Amino acid sequence: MSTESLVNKEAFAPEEPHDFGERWRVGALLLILADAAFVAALSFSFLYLRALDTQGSFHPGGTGVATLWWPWTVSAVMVLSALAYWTQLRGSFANGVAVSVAGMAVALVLTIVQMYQFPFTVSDNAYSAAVWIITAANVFHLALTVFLGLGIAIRRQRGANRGARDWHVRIVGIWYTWVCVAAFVGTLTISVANGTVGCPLAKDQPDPGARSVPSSSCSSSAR
Amino acid sequence: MTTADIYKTDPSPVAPHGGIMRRLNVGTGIIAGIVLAVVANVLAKKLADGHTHEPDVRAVFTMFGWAVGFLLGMGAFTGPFRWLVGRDLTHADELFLAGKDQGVGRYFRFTTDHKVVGIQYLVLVMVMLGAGGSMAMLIRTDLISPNSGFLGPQTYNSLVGLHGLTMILATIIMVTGPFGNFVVPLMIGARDMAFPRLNALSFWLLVAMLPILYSAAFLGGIPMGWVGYTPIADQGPPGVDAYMMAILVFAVSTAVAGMNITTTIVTMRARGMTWTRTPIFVYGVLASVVLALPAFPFFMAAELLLFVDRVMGGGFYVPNRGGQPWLYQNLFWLMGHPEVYVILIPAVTALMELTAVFARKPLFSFRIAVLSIIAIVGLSATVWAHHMFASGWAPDLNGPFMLTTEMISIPTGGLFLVILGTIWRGRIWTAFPMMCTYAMLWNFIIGGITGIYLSDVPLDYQLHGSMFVTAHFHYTLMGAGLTGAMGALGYWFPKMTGRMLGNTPAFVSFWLVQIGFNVTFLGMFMVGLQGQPRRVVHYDASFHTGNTISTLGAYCIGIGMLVLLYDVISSWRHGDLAPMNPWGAKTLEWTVPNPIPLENFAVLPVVTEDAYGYGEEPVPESEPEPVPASAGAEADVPGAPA
Amino acid sequence: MSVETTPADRQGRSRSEELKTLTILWAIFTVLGVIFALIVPHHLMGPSASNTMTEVERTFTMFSVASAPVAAVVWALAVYSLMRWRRRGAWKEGDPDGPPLRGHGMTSGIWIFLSSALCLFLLIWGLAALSKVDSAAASGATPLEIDVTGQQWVWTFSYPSQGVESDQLVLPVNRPVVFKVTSDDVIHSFWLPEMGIKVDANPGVTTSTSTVPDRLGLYHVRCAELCGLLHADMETNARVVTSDDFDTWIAGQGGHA
Amino acid sequence: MGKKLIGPIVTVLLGGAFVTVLGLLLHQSLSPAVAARVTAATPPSATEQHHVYVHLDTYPDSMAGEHGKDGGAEPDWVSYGPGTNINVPAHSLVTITISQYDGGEAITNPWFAKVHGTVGGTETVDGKPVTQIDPEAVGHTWTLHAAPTAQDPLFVSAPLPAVPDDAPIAAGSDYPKPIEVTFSFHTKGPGKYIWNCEFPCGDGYYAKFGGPMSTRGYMSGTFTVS
Repeated sequence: MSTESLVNKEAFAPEEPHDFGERWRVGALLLILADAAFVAALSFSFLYLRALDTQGSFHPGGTGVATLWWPWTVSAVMVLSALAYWTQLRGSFANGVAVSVAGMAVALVLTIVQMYQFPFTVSDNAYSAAVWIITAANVFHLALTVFLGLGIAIRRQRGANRGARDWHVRIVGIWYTWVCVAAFVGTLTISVANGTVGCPLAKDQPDPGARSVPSSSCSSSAR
Repeated sequence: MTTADIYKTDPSPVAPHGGIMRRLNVGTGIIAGIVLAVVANVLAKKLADGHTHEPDVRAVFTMFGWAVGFLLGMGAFTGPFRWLVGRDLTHADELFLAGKDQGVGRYFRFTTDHKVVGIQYLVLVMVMLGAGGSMAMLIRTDLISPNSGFLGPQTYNSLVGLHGLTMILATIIMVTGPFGNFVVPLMIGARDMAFPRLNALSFWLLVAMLPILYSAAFLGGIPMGWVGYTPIADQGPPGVDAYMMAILVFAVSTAVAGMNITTTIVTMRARGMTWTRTPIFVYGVLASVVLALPAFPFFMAAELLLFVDRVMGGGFYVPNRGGQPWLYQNLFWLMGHPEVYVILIPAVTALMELTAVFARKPLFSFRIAVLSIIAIVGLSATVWAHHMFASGWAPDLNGPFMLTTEMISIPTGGLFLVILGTIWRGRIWTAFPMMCTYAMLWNFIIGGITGIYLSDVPLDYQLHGSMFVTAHFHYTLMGAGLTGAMGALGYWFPKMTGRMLGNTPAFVSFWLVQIGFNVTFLGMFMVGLQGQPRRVVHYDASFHTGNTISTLGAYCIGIGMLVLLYDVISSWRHGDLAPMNPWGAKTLEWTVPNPIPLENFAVLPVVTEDAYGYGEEPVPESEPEPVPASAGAEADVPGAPA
Repeated sequence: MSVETTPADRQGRSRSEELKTLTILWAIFTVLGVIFALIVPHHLMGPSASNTMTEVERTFTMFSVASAPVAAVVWALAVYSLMRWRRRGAWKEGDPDGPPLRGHGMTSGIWIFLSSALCLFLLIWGLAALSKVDSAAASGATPLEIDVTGQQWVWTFSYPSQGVESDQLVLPVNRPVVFKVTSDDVIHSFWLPEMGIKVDANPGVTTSTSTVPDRLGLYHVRCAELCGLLHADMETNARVVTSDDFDTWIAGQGGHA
Repeated sequence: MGKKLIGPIVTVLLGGAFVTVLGLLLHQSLSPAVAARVTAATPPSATEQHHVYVHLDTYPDSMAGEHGKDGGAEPDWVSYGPGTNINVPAHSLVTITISQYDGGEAITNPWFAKVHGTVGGTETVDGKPVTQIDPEAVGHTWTLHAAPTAQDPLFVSAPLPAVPDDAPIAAGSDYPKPIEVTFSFHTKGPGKYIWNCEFPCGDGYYAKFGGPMSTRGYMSGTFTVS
């Protein structure tokens, strides 16, 4: 079944770049849907384990909790980078793409440093493992984002994104927005879990990042 | 698109013969995979020397190295790399990737042509079914007598898990892989899939997965069945790492394939192919992949958490560290029940498609068919906890989940209505594919009804974890799903290979398989009701009769499948040459010549009516296009009086 | 176009004949199904040893009886269509097509209505059976509490009020019994096949199930969740004895009644 | 006709051969059984024909077991020796002596620190009869279960005390002086049984039932009454 000489030269009817970009947009959104399910699964796991607190061991104390200002800072840097990217698309910020790539790279480095700074190891308990995996997911997202952003920057430099291929830029922009949302969801999950992580912990582990715990959430955790 | 038409607007002056990518194939892939695996293994030994989890770290690193190296060696990352540096693939590159003028060699490369990928998937599925079937034969041989001692408990438990996983993975891809890739773009009048390179990637990821999966057999096996329940998975040997990595790779492949097929169907249907004119099989494939797209990440997350547990000592599933095995079960079944319909819907819709052709009648109540599929897709996301009735998790939710589970029988009944209505008063041609429809009607009604028993909570308390469940899901996944795939194979074989599937061996195989199947699993229902648990290497002597019946039936299936295998191979090699449209069907895939040219259609078709106009006056041409307008309503369509 | 070359009146007659034959086929299949449903499941599941199992067997039989006509409809239609409209020989170009029947509102409506009604019936039946099973042990005498521990690959049963531990399960007849089930390691599933109860033994959590054994005899405890190497051997005996024999056994084990 | 049949038949035969080869590769090859030493010429009782003796050892590693030179694939795994498959005659009195060389700690289920199913409900530890041992210092157990087939039920469980961690290494050996545990029980009719250790002593990350506990030939075996 060789395809030799079967190719009909007339078959290569030109395709509208617009249709092509539209197709890529649908594909990107679908991949983001799958990724969203993944992020939701991680978030659900964290909160579910938190709610069950099996054998009182979700976070029995003895190790610290993650400081919250760190992931929120990372999220903020990511949002600013995404804004820079989008403003360049609107035409009002000449070096927006470059700035956004730099910003995402900074966020990536910050997140990795954050993982080294955790006052616990991944194997301490379910809480530590859950914080670790959510942060690791963010690292993965950021690494992909830096790759995509770098690609767009290089391609702009080489002029490969002009004209018919400008949809690359827009689709990477969608991804930028999504990673910000994902980072926000992850950070929010950690915050919620931290805020209710249990009274003994809040007492013996005063942490600048941990919010004060309302008494109602103390009584609800079955200790 | 294979064609880089778009690049005509922006030609890139790269030498047409340039690039290492033209030298890559499976061979380089395997070499690079092995090299990277070895490197990763050494690295892991350095990293985790003496650590508690050293064997797991090494196993995982090695497998990861293999997968990345294999894909690298195949050239899977050429496209993204060239994109990164701003040197997009040229038109010539794209044509090379599509396998232009490459003969048989293109089946062993990172070829993007959807027809090549479809054939690759078909072969892969047959290999996997063969592997899983061989394991089934061994399992049944062990169970031929109460304490046969043929396989030890360790081997047996591993085989049960690997058989289950192999078969589940094979059945997930058995319709959407071969036929979804080969047939769907033709059926909707497209030149290729939306993302041809991702198409190739989804296939080669599976090839990278298989050695990982079967390495489990050499790494101590898997002790926990295909569901991989924790915490026994936390306890298992490094074989569990293989299970875990295989699923991670598979989940990526599914996400990529699902996104690709969905985009293709949503954005690339031929002009005039509105949603009401889209063939039902396209709906089936779409429903399957749309369902898989958000479902499989849950499985992936479940395995990733297991990864943290096993490789880094996390505590997600370990109770005394605040973990909880129910978390795994929830994540798993959030994927696990939709997955049943991921398998079933495309198979059943393939049968609907061919039933209309072989009964020479329009599909009965197209609207109910579509609504049923949508309802099943919607409901299937809400029923997962019926697998956990007996787990003790949230007994208060048993009632609601019983409700949603039983509700799903209403749209399933709708699927039966559509097929029966199509058969009614048809001119039924009982060729091999049509016989599969009949077999499905018989098997699926048994599978469906026993499913209702299991949705009933008190009955489920008794039947859960017994052979009854095993028999039930084999009736749905094999009796309906695999039978549907076999029908689809018989139906589309002439288009995919250009040759007719031999008739007599197909008939012999059909009867052997179907009779063997019913004998096997009725025997299993029997011992299930008597109280035999699943996945036991030996059993109480009171279950002897039923098990012996099952084993004999299983041998019958095995022989039948081998006859079909012979038929496929021999017909493929020297069967009768197939005419362009041997069944007189009206869908678009039958309007292209055999063998199908690289870009499928010389001129893209424009659709003016749906593909089920059997016995109807053709709609008068309203389209002023110079194109032969039709959904295959060519002059060769029978029963259309001029 | 018309492939039915028959005149309208003949068609009307043939339609009623069709319906008649179909109904007969359906009736035959239904009767066969009901006979099967009434005899076979009960025979296979064996005599019940508890009120739960009685309920399970009744539900199973009921569902089988209720689904017999449904399966019969499908099979009758399939068989009839095959007998009546099967094409002899292969299809050739130019053969007439079947009638262009694209749907029939009434048929579809009835089909959907009936299947919904049946589904509702099964749901109500199931909920009723569930509440019956759940409340089984709540009535009657003070329930006997037994702590069940699964571990790889044995069961141990502890009678906390009696101060007895054993590898065998001994139950007094006609007294409600509550099992508190847990596991020392991986997930097991505590199954008393003859009594129709099953609940997973989860590490770190206690689940419970209850029943009232109502028949003397020797029964089985099996593990219904793959739990590793010797899963198949993880079973032991359950004896249902008279109240006096139970007290004797407790005393023999060094416990107190 | 003949020609048409050859292809399918050859395919079926090849497929069957493939599965057979696979089956033979996976077929459990039981290591040689530990034969019971039959001593008493005079039957121990009217119903029993033999009194048989079996001697087993438990080692903290696989060096001395049936796993071959240097402990086989997993030299660090704890194991029973000299073999794990035991053959005894039916309707006999079986006396098992276990030399226990391994240490241990608290058992998860204290019920298995007691002796079950032996003659008199006791075992002797270095000559002293006991009905249970300290659940905080269990080395292993030898626990026999009935397989789920129609054969006479047989349940025997004997705990083996842990050798203290600070015990001195015996002269001329790699191990400390073993603790000798002896117990007897009666076999009934012929049957195939399995036995294993119920003290979580395996490697493995979770619940310590992985590794040697979950692999044939280390901490579990078969017990055939014939």
